[in-house]
Amino acid sequence: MRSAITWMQKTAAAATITAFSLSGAHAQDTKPSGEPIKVGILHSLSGTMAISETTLKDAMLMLIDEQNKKGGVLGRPLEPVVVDPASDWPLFAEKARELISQDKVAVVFGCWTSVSRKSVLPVFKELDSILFYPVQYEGEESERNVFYTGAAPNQQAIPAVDYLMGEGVERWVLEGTDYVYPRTTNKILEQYLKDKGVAAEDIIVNYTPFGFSDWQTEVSKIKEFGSAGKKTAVVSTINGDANVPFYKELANQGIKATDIPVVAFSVGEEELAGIDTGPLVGHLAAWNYFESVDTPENKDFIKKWHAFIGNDDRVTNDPMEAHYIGFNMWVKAVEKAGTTDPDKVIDALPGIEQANLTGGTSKMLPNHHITKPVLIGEINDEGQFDVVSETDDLVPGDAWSDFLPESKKLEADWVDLKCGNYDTEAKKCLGDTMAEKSN
Amino acid sequence: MSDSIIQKVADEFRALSEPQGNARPPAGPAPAAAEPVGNGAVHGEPFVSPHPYATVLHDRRLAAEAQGLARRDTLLYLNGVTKSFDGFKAINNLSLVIQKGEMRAIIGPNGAGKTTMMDIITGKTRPDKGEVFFAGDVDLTHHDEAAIASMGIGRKFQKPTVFESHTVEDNIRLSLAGPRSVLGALVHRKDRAERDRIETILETTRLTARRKTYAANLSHGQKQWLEIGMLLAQDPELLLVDEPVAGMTDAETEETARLLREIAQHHSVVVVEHDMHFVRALGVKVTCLHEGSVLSEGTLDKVSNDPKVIEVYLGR
Amino acid sequence: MLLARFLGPRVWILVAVILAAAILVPLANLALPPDHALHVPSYLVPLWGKYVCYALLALSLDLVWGYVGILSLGHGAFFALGGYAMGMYLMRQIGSRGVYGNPVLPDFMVFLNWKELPWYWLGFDQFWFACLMVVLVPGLLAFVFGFFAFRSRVTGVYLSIITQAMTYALLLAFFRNDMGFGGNNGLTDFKDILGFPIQAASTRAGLFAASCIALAIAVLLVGWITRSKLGKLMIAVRDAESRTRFIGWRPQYVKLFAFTVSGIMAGIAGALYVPQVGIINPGEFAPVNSIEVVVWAAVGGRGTLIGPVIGALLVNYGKTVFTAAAPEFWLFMLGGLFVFVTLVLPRGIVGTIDHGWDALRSIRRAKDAEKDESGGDAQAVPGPAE
Amino acid sequence: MNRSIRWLLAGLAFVLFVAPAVAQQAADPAAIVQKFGGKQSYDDTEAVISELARTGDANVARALRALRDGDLYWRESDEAVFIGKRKGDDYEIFDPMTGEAAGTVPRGEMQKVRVKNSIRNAVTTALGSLTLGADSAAQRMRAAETLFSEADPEMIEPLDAAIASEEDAGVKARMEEARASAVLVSDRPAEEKAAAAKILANRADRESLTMLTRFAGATDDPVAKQAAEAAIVAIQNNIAFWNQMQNVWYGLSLGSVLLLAAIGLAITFGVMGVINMAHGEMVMIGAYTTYVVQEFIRTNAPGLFEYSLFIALPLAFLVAGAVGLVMERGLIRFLYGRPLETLLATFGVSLILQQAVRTIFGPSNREVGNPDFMSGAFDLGLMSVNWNRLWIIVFALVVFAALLAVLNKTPLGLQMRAVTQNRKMAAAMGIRTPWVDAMTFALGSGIAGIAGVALSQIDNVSPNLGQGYIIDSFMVVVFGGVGNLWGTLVGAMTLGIVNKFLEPFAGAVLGKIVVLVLIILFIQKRPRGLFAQKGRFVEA
Repeated sequence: MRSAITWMQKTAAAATITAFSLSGAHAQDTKPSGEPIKVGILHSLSGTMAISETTLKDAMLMLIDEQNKKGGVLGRPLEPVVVDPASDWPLFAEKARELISQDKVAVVFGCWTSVSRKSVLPVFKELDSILFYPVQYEGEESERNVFYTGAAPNQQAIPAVDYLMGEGVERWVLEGTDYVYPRTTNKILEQYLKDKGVAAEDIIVNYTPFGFSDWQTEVSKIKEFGSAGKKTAVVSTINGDANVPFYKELANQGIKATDIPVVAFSVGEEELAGIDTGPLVGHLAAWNYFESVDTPENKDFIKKWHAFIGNDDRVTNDPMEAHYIGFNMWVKAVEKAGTTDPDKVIDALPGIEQANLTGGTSKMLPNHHITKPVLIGEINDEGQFDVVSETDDLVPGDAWSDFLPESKKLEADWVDLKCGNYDTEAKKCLGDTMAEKSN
Repeated sequence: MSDSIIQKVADEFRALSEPQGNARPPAGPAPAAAEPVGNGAVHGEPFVSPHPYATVLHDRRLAAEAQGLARRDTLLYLNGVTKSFDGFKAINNLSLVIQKGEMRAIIGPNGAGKTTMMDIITGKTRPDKGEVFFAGDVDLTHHDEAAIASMGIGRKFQKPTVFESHTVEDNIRLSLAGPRSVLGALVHRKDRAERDRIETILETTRLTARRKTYAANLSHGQKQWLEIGMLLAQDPELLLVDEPVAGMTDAETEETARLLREIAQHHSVVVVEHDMHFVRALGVKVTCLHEGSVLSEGTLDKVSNDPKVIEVYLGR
Repeated sequence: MLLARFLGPRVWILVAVILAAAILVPLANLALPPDHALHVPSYLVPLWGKYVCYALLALSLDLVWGYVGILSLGHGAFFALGGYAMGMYLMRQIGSRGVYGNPVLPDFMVFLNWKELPWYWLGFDQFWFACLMVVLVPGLLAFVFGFFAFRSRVTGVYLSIITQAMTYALLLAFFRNDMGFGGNNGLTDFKDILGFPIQAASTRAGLFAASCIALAIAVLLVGWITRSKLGKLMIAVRDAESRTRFIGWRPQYVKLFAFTVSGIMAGIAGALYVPQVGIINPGEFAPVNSIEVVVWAAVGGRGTLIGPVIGALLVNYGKTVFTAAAPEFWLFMLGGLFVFVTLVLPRGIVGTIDHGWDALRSIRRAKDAEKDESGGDAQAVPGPAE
Repeated sequence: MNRSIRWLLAGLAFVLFVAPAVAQQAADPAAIVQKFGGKQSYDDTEAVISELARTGDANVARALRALRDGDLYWRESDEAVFIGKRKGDDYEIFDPMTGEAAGTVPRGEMQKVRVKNSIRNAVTTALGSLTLGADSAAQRMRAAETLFSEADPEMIEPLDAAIASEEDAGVKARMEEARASAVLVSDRPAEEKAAAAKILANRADRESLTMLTRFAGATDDPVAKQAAEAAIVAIQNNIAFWNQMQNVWYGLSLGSVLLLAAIGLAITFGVMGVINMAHGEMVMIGAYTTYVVQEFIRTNAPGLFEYSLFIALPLAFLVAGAVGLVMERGLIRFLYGRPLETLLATFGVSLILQQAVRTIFGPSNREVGNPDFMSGAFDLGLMSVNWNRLWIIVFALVVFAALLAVLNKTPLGLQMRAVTQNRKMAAAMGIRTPWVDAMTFALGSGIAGIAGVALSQIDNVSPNLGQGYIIDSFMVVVFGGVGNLWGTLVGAMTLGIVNKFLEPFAGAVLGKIVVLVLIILFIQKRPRGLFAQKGRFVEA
């Protein structure tokens, strides 16, 4: 088994080295030496989530490869350890345990769905390791061992709704897949919209199951709701597989973006790769990164990605950028701490800054979320997004939403308060997060 | 399944609305089988009531009484039984009576309805209409296979079906008469009486030497005997034996005939068979079926000389 | 003991091995120093515990499939229900240590704005109640489902497909957040069980031992059932259901008994599984999971006591190894294994060994010109018919 | 919104009354179009559009349309505006006013004039006002529709004028409806409003319902109110009727998808008794074949794209059929008579096929485009019918009929039925049973492949495609009755319609759960499915 792993890695490394020597971009600065630092990659390569997560595994391999070319970390080479949790949530926990205990990785980059994160969370807490989580999520969480490089709801959903309100939208369909991310996001949005004076009858919330493919009834419901005379928009938190049939049905029922725009939080370049975007032009997505963003850093990143993967048609997307930021932050933190010891790295991470690919500088916050710009993009006919709106400043990620009654009073701060869920009213740290660390 | 329920309800309804139809048994359209039963009393006194429903009730009471009389001493009583599959009438208005202690051979060409008749008696198939009574007053159409088997009707199939993954001994043990509760079987203990009983049956069926052999490894004839042994183990009132000598050697056939005669000393037996030599060896009353109903009945000589039978067997 | 003669030496060896594991693995984990050659690292204990739970699940399926011929494609449902019952207890044990500090409501209810605990969560703060439910809920579902299905004489693929429909319907139902079982995320972030911290090595070792003991008891139980007259009746039902009716048995009750016992066993497996893997979510209801259980039993050898246990351990160990060693190719290996087993080892590993052994013996006997050519061990019967 | 109405008004008035006279004196439209050049905000762009609308010059429509479609560019060197068409790494550019070709320019030198939805809306409105007086009746119709939803009292008089001069009856009716919608919110007398309510009642769609409801709530006049309320009831009945029709339609459409997914299984499972867990993967192979065909056409013969599905159909049949053939010869034939073991083996095959596709094509979705005839929808009463759904229903029925014909009318079908009914006898009659088995399995797989072509039009083309259909397919076949094609048809349609009638009440998830429970209960009542095989040899 061990030899099999080494064999795999050798092949992967050989392939990447070939790719890069062909591109001829790099002269090696210093050759890293010594005991390699292992980096765990915990993304599903099979099962339902492989569709999204496989790209992230490749992106991580590229980033590690890059870093090794630049001399590794602390002068030591990085060694990726790839496992396949197969979209099976308990298997995520098992594989995480294996990575940390058996392979002794210094850090893990991985997970996509909330449930996979929830599944590995106790493992990371127990074994005291570090997880970088690159996907936009529902918030309501801040753990000492986890760094959230994806967007919290305030970094994606709320700016998107603000934009649409500016465009004159008065009626809202909150359409989502029935799981925790859409539930929470919609709850936040519903509260937010009501605070902004939208009447209750101008909002409908609707949930469909995973992998839902027969959208006829749902879409005609949206159509009917949108025919009431007020400008209507759909806020979609529909997950992965269900999106393609949803958009196809929208197009087929003749709903154009100019009539009822759909703003999606889970549809990026990778998802659009499976759809003919001609009929979807003008529908929106809110992200913190688009491949179409025109900055030198992004151009460079895309070039390297194409060279690494050996295919110019492969797109980049937001979670890839999140890994890019997260990985570089980790590297900086390790260099700063002078060790890969998780406790020291965790303490070193808040405050680390890293240039993102859209021209700003993201910063790791004490609540283990990062600052990000929020971009609203319209789908164009090339399967890319045209940015139509962008927040002026970077938005700091908020772990506990201010629009949920229970979490309004909570605050996360791992630097001063050493607590992920500090109750600002009762002035104490809730739960056992604190207790566990202090003994 | 629901079909047959609907059918039954419909039949009952029909029985209500036209009482003098099939509810009056031997007076029905197939009196051939009902020779031994007299029912002149019913015909003797026509009853006219001022109220039509009272007439209906009266007729039904008389019919029931007549039936009771007719059935009283019978072991098996079939009257006006009809069963069709997709329009094909496998059994057509069949009436048949087996007396207690009787051994009867049933012959008939292929497709005469012998197996379907067995299915109906054992509860595997429900008749479209007609009556099936066991021991005088038990309506078999209201019971399932297991209940009918427990009442004392045992059946041997045309194609020997034994439990191939079990030993001969276990096959018989599973068939032994006794409680049929699942939890009882879980805590069941083998005892002396059970062993003796199995021993007896093994001897009767000449399988003692093979008691530990898996049924799958038995020869064809041995499987037939094992199945008869399983029948005996149930200790039934009535044994239905379907083609017991099919595929047997002459010697085995002789032996089987002897076995059946032996069994018939303590049980009622119905044997369905093609083999005329075998039927002759049994030496019992014979019923010939044709196209789902009784064609002829009597001694083998009488039946085989019946012109109708000759026509059916030779005429086509 | 009566059972000793009854079950044959092989089963006792299996039970002894399981019980030895129940004692030795925790000892090797807790008592030996980490650098000792025989030390079992802490991360392996829950992993092996998981395998043991799967073995119990496979054994429960074998009881209905191998011995009664009911191919259930929905056994994952019983497993998951048992798991949820245990998960609900573990959730209640979190108490005010959840992120919102609510002493009664689990976190997911708090952020979905539930104001009070739904009635079906009441009582789960008591361990005994949860244990009762672990047995009762899957058992009751199996009983009710089985009662109707077997009474109506639903057999063969029809039965398989409706068991699949059952688990699929439950999957969809548990996905719904409105059900109050945590939706897709399920139940997780458990803190302690019976007052012991769930992540402590000693608790893990205890759970592992408990799983082993449960498995050993289950092996004995299934052994006892299948060697009893009822067991012979089960095989009779499997091979010639209608024949059993004509000798007066009611096969539907035989099936119902096996199905219910099996459902309860699966539920217990699920209950032991949850604290060891730390999460229960609707994914466990997925039809594919149930099909995998069938595969374990088939690989090991159905209709035997040892086969499903070995099959579950082997396939899952292989999955652990290959998802790490060959993450891109392990599905080819797994798929290939299934094809290989059905083609080359239709009786499964144990069944094939038995069969070979049996054939050998009958050849020897034939040489001795012995008339009685049968074998003694009831496991070595000719392959189960469908 | 309001602003755009005002331009529209201005534009409309201009076109109707003034434009012919003053067009020559207005600012040069070509010069205004050039104002799109250079970096500018969306507001700037919008201002230019309204300026163009005010010119009333129909020649600017070309530039506006290009703008809406995202084809308007400006040159970085001199900020000159052109219409661009992508050609490899260059743009072919055209004059925005005349459409004359103006050469090719490298991509890097051109900048797109940025648009967003509000800009597209502004362009549409401007184009509407510019074209209301146009000769095309369709364009006038569109303008009337726009006015209908705007419902602005100030439009009553211009509409009166337009109605007076309109000759096309259809357009005239639309204009009258637009006028009625405006009257309802105006301060006109009650009788006129009552009359307007009647016009809207005749239109009888959801939009008019909304308007009438709002009007009935606001008006004080009893007569008008009564008229409105009567109209509301009538419209509601009409809508309720069409909602039922819509449900039936959706149900048929879902049923046809289920039928397509299940029909191959009805052969491999229903007729041959193979519990084919790899059936979904056959569907997936069909979908991927479509993808490959379309990719090939895109690069080699773009003109054939409209026919890509027809080209893909036979290929998908052959590819999936070939895979099925290999499966049967290499695996299934060793397992006849052991149906439950085919489940394990084919499950293994399905894992292998999935991973193989993932390895070859990558894990993400592949794009399969809809040809034009499969896109869009038409209205039937208040019900909208999608062309692709319609074609899929037709296609499913055609496949069903063809399969039925193959089974009942061809020698292969005869042999198939013979082999499934009595293998030994068929062999004794000289039928090569292994060959028939192989062909039957290949046929079933091939049909699944064909289904994949159709499903690629409405669903993801990903390695998980098959997984989504396998359970439903088995439900359909078992519900309908194994071994009976008609059962599969009726089963699929029943499940589809029941599902769609439940969905509006119970929601998508609960609806599906209810359907599953109903199937379980139904099997209790009829343990052999809807169209059970009957006869005395069927074991009870």
